[in-house]
Amino acid sequence: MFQAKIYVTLRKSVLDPQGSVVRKSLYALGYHNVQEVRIGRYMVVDLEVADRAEAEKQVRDMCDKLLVNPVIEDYTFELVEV
Amino acid sequence: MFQAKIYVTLRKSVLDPQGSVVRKSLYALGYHNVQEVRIGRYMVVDLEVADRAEAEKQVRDMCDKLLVNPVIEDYTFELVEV
Amino acid sequence: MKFGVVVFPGSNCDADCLHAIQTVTGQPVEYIWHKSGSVDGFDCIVLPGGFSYGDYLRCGAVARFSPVMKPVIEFARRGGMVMGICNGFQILTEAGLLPGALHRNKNLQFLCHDTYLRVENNTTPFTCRASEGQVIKIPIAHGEGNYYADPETLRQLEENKQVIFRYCDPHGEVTPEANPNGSLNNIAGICNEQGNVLGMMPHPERCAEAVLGNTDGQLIFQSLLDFWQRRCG
Amino acid sequence: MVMDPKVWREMGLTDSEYEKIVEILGREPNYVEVGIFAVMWSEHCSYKTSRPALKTLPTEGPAILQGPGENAGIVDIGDGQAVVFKIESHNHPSAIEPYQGAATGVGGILRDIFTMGARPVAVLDSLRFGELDNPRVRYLFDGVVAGISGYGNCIGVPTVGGEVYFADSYEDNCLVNVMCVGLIDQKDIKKGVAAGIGNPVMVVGAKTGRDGIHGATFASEELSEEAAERRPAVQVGDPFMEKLLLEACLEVIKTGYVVGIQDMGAAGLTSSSCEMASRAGTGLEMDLALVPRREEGMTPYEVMLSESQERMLLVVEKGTEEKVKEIFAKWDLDAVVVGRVTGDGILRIKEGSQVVAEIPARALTEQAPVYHRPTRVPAYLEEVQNYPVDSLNMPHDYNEVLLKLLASPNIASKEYAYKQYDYMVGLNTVVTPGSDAAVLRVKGTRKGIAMTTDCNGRYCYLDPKTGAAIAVAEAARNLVCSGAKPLAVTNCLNFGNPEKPEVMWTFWQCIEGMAEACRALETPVTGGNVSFYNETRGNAVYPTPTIGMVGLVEDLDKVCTQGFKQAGDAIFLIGENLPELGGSEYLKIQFGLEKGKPPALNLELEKKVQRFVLDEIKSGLIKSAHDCSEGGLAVALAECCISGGIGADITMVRRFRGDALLFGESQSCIIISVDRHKGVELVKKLVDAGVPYTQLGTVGGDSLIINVVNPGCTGCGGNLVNLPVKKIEETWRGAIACLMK
Ligand SMILES: Nc1ncnc2c1ncn2[C@@H]1O[C@H](COP(=O)(O)OP(=O)(O)O)[C@@H](O)[C@H]1O
Ligand SMILES: [Mg+2]
Repeated sequence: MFQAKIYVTLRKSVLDPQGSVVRKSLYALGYHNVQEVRIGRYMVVDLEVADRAEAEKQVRDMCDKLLVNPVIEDYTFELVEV
Repeated sequence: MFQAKIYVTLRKSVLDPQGSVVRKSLYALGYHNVQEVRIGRYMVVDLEVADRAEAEKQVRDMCDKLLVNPVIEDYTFELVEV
Repeated sequence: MKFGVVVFPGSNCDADCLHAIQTVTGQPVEYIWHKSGSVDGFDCIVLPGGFSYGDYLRCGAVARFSPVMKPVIEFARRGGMVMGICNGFQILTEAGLLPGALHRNKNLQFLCHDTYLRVENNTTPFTCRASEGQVIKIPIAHGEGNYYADPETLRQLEENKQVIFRYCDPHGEVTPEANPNGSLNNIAGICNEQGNVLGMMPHPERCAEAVLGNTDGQLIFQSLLDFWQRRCG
Repeated sequence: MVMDPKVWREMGLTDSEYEKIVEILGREPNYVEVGIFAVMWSEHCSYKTSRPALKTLPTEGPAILQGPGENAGIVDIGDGQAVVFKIESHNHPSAIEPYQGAATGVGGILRDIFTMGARPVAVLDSLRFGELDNPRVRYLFDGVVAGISGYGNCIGVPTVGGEVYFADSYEDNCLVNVMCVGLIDQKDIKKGVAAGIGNPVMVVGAKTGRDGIHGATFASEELSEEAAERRPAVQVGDPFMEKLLLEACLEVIKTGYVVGIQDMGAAGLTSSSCEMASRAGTGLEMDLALVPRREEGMTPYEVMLSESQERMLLVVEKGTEEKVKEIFAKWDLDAVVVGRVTGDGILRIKEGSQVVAEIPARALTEQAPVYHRPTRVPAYLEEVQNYPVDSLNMPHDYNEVLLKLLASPNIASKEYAYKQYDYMVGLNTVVTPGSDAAVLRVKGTRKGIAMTTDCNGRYCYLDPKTGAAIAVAEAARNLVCSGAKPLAVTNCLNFGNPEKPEVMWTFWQCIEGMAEACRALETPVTGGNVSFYNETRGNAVYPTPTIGMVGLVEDLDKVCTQGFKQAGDAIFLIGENLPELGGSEYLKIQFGLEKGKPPALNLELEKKVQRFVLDEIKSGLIKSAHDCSEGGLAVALAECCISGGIGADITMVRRFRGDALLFGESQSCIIISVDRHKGVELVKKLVDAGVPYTQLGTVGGDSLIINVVNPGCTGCGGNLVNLPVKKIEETWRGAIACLMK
């Protein structure tokens, strides 16, 4: 069995309203060193698959189809055997 | 300068309605191997701090104060020098 | 002319759309269940507002895989009239029937209030009863209506006159203050290249009866009927 | 085996309550049984402290179809239709996790309505927080509003009204009261009864997890650090699931297969099962192994006490199980038979073949203890009531005071909140938030239903009996101003620790005041909710008996709103403005005082004023109506101008202090406007009806101008207020958003 950890971020060119609100709040709380904040999604998917290559294929597939919207989002993922 | 990658997940016993809808949807799309899906947040914070220990302290602090809701969420983070 | 209103799990403006279409056009209108495999017999299909699948993951992302979307997409490709309102618009972008994406409102809050829209193109089935530049008042109610498309797509949209509605002030000026959610170019509604698929965030069905204090939304449903009956467009 | 006293004490049972359990069972209870007794006998579920007082409320009237005792009250609105409504608190969970606390509060009250077979058509939220200069308060306010918005908008029920007050006493204990209103054809009304021996019992909706175990007990103690430590896993709402559950339940109820239905609220499966059995005089046998679970390894104790949201318990006609399952399956929901109705009156819980609990159902409900707790007049009352309000200095600049009042968060526009609520979905909202009461049409008829929530906690603190009576009167007045006849009340009673005699005294006083006003105004109480222990480190919230009220508009063409309509219209004050500054927002803003005796309430006058205004709205004579509340006459006039987008020119005779005249909060006062040619007709009618009134001036211009003439004293009168409506509006509309930045 594999666990996929998927990191989805907004594309660079897309304004991130959540990130900029959080950055401002952090600043207001006194964290003046904060330069930028980007907020995305973190997904953990457990896959009952024996083979790493197969798991990788499936995860990529799911991301392209459903989990990620390529118009505004990018993603990376890691696979851990569990 | 450091970049913090923060992974926020719902605590174990807390209901994750998003995750279960996504799991069902993946199943309907033919991914019958998917066991569980949990959905959280992924945040990237750029910090203009010279010292790793200091960066670590600040990030932990921000998470406890603002970025994470300890009542229902857990977090981990990584620091990369950039 | 027969209208169909698709019911996804979590749709909540389905009954409202049905009611408004019935009241304004007097034409037959039926619900189409999301598990339905066909849309035969319908002349115009409405994807209503609401929170299909709770808006979980991304608004419209899960709904676009509903069985009914296959025939809806075919219907659209054949030139059938399809209109997505609010969540319906989000589903249309996720399904690729319309370009771009809708993400979180700039201020991160759900917003429910009247907005003014300028009709930018009155040659579509959805706007043929309007005059170009006409200002109408239609309410919004959404948390993710912030329209985004990459610069090239945006340029094409503008060039092809696919931007149908823009947020404006009561006098028709397109200003940053009139933009409730941060949409690029104040975009409130767009259509596809052929002009038969419309997506809009504001809710015309909510202002189509005098008792609700505003009838500007009638314009869109009347346009559809008149276009169908070749009385305009 | 004898149980360690620590076990029941930690669950919130007293030693004598434990003895009573042993007596009822005739044996020592086991762990599961103690847990079941503990939640059912908690204050939250048993009303053990409040019941004696609640019994004194009027509950009957010609329009009442269902009074207290069911999941919600029901009133007749004619044509075989009825309105189902109820209010509930979610204070404790919201103080811990504002978003989810408020969201699940909405979810819970919606289920109370559709469990009766009604389609929810509106939500109202009545909120109380500390002062907005505190960042934690801003966090709570934002979170609560977002939670209500997140849940209500998603499920597609409009949030059409409510109220928000800010006062220090709510700093550690915010109040989140949510009311839901539903519509039903009377023939479809369902009740929470487990009738028909042998009928199957089904669990439907979400799977059961370890959420909120002992939530009811948690809601029955003070918020302390230890309590926060022991807090149950926070319930997360799933509005999408609830939407499916709503549609599926309404569909299944239409079939006639359902015998009884109840939502699983506080104390989950425990309360729903024993209450349904107890109401029907039956028993229930359930096998917990059959209950669908979200987590592995849950014990029977956990399954019984779980407060997982979005679940219902159904009793259906024998033989219809499969058809019921089919309908739920259509909506992608689980529906599982977990047991059956029995004739022995026993709640028998099994795990597989093993019996894990066996308790007479009535022992958990009707046999719950009742406490007549001691009362004592609080010491602070005399001091605050006798404060020499009349010796305070009068202001120099009335313009400045009026603007300050309009910017006070208690008076300023609440659109920061309601802009985040979808108040239009459903296509029924005829009067949207921002007027006195919300009005919804009833499709297919000429009728409308009006609704409001009201309570000024400060008045209740200064004089609990009068304060509670005013809450009822104001709610009714708000309905009348919108053209509706008040029908019935639901209430949410938010108080501190009732084990303190002072709190108990204010509780009784509030009930007395409420009962009196409900009798006088003929608006019986159909149910409600009591929330005690809103208290931290000895600081209790202001006594806050929130009133939710519904009314009927016979003809939607005759709906009235508060905004002035047309230049030249004549403005009148109906009722009597008296020198009453006690408890006013003015005292708080200008002097930092929450003192004095609140305004008096004369119920005879109130009735007369309301009857007159309602009649003349119906006759078409009155074009706008707005009652005076916080901020008094001047603020009410300003609001009429803002809503109407037009100014007014007012001249009054000064019979007492100018600040009391403009900012005092006398009750039973309604500002109306009529066509300029109809003034004479109006006055004649007022005189005939013996209703006191004052002619105030004329609608018009773009400023609010208030002049005062002083007959006995040359040079004392003059212009007190002269402000552009635009300025007034900016101040009023932007105040809260500005504080939230
Ligand atoms: N939390 C809220 N949610 C929705 N509407 C609200 C809320 N708070 C206030 N409102 C609306 O704002 C208007 C004014 O409220 P309030 O000041 O309590 O009026 P009143 O003094 O007449 O009772 C009403 O229409 C009310 O429903
Ligand atoms: Mg009020």
